[in-house]
Amino acid sequence: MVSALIPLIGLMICGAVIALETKDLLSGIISLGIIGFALTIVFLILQAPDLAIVQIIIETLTLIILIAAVLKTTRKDSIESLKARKVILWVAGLVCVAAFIFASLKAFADISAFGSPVLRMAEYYLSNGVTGTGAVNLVAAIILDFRAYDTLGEATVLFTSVAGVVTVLRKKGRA
Amino acid sequence: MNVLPLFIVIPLGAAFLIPFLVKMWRRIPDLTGTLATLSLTVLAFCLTDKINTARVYYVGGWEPVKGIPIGISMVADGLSVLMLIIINFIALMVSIYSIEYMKQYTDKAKYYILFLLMIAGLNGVVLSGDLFNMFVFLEISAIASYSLVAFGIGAEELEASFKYQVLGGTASAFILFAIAIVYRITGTLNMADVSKVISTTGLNSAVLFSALLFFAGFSLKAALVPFHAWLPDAHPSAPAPISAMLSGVVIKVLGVYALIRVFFNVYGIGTFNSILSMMLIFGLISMVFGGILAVGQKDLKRMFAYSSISQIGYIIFALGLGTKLGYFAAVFHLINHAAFKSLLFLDSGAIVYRTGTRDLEKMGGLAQVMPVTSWTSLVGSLSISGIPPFAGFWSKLLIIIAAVQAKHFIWAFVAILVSIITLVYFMKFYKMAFLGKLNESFAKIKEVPVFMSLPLIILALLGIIMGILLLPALKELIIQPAADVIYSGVNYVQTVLGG
Amino acid sequence: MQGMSLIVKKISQIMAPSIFILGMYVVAHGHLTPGGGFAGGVLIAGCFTLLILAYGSSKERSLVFKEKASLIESGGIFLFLFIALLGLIQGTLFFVNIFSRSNPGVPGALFSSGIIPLCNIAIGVEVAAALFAIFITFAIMRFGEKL
Amino acid sequence: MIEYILAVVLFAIGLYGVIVKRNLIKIIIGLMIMEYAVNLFLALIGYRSGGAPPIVEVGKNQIFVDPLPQALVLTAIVIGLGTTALLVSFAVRIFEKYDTFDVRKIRKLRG
Repeated sequence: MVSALIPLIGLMICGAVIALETKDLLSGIISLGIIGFALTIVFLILQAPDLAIVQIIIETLTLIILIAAVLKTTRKDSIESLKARKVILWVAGLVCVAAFIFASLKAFADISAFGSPVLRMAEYYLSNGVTGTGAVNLVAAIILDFRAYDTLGEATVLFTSVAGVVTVLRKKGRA
Repeated sequence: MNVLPLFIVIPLGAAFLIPFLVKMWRRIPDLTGTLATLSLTVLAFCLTDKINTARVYYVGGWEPVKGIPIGISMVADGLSVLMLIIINFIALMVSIYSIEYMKQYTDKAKYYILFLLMIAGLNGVVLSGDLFNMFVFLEISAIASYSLVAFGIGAEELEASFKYQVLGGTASAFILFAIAIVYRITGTLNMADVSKVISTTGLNSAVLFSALLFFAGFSLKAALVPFHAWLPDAHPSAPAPISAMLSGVVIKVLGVYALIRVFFNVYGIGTFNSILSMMLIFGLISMVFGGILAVGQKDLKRMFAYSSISQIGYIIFALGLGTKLGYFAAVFHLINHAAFKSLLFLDSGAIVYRTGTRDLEKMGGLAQVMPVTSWTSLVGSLSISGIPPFAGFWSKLLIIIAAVQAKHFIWAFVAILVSIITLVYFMKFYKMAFLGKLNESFAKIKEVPVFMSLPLIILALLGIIMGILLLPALKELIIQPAADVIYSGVNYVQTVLGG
Repeated sequence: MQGMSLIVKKISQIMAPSIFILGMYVVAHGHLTPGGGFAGGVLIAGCFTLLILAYGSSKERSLVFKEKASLIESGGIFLFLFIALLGLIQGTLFFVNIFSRSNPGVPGALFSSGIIPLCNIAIGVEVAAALFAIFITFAIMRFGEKL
Repeated sequence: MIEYILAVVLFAIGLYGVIVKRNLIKIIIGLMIMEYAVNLFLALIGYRSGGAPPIVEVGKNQIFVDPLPQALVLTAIVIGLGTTALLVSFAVRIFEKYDTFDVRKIRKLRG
């Protein structure tokens, strides 16, 4: 199963490149969907069914919002003209990206191989999670008991962004 | 009873209740906002008792098992308490000021909801003892401030806020990536525990990579040059009280505080020793660039925004000196800048409220019609540019002395030069806005209403008192404990986890 | 917003209740199976979104929906905060799982693990209302006629 | 190891999009790609070879994958949704004012 990871992530990378480089915004957003849905499968392979469920629904919803926004506005990407400034930007972007990947190559040589995580906090969750909280789903035990404070923050983020969306899309800003 | 959770619960509870209560009486948002920030300020001052010991609060009662923290902890040590006092006091001032000022905008209830959520986020960041929890609260305050910047939904505000969001979102992605790598290396998220594990592994390239990601992320949030592009747009476009919050508090909490916490207390300057020189260089660049760019500005609030970049540069520079005096000066300058930059932004709001323009060239002679605004602006300007006997003078002097002590003579000289530049542009601001001939169209304007002038007067008085009388008391009470936290570095582990 | 064709209406009429019940199931069994307040809440929001898309809604009604959704959202998250405060009220700590200490229940049973199912319900309400509010706000927005 | 590097490549592509692209929707797509990459990375670091999903069957002794990164990803996904919704609402509002998503035609965003 795990051997399917690399092609899947490869697919996600292809999706990312297409999403950024296509000239039609709608195609770009649908290619973004490739990444999101491939990520769902990756989560399933990585034994994270909770994440897969949340990811697939939220991906759908995000795509609905994005597609609705694009259909109501325009599908055309901005026309890129080849100017000196743009070339500089392009080179700068590529240098950034290359430096980033190079740095990570060096960094990841130092951490233990894929598939053997460092368990320090998690050890307690795995051994005592059920007796400590009573929930057999350990992810639920973590997000709503051990780290419930984070979840309060997360729900607040959602509340904040809804308040923000309603604020930004209101009729009139100034009295 | 331990009060730490109340710093989160009060603003959140108030924000969640406003939608229900606003139907009953339209004044409810003003009242809730002010009462909530008032009670938070009182609570923050209560914490100064026993400030030298770190209070640790294990949320949900999940105390460490065999020395390994398993839940989320809230930690209030000297630095956190200092930041709490700044956040909640400035928030109280801003909240009173908003009662009148925000009448220009529609939907005040939403404004107070977002404002309280921002306060909750900032308090959460400062109190958190857990890296991921800090990230979550950082996102709350960031998202609230994105929406608050665009509260007027004019074209300019929307663009500024979009830019802010893109750079802020990038910063958040960097920070989350760094947290993921830290978790991969250490297997824990509690800051003290991370510090403990990292001190045993030492600096390998994975740790270095995560440190660099953290540095990039927090520098974006703190708007250090060259990561400053969003600040000169976002801070001026926001409503004046929010500009005061952003410049006075938000960049300090999300940027400077987080940098201090992660690099001094978690990684430790012993592990990652090039951090000090990086801070020196970035601080110096921000100081000089911010100062030079501020001089040329015609837009009042934009000038203040560049000035914020310059002053944050001073703080980071002083931290980068790596001496005890440097830390003390940095903390002191942080308080001063919070008080005076919010004072100045509130003043700019008062001017805009009455004249309707931010263009300095269209102003002039306002001292005749707006005496309170004029005097408080003078206090703020003189203090920030470092004129004795105001508090700003002492903090800048300390920074320069610290630089000289650390044998950075050239850089101390640069700091003096920038201080002169600061004086130049603040005098330019004062002269263009308040002195000279009064523009005829402004002849009939009056001083701002009492709810707006009250915070101005309080902040200005605070500046005078802080400089002359309170300094020794203030030093013992809050500044020294905060500086000690920075100086003690990775001893944070012992203060939090014990042993 | 206008509705869609008869076929779409009929199908969503059949689908919507089952999506709703699935959402409720996912919320209620969050501590036993994958899912929980977030996933279930999004499903419930999806059910209402489907109905609005299929049947359409006049602007006035959408505004009423928006108001209601915002209120329910605040109620849900306030409930969550209140559950967190129960520990403080009882005299222990913030976010203590008070029921699991006194009455743990059998792990694996529906009524077990203290406040976790309650939190899931509160979050489910909040998330469902929040996402529905986002959707309806976007739906009301039209170009040309300024909001 | 190679999985981690690919996640970083995905992150870098998103970063490239944010830096280079001149269209509001494309910039949003870039940010979202970065979010996906971080979520992917977090999920990858929690995987344990041969581990089962972290749902305990009482009385059975199993090896589980690390549940903590999964909890973090859950939080990160919802935060990502919040930021994306807010960004889209801003982009739509800006389009209403300028009739374009092109950064170069929008005053403040230039440069």
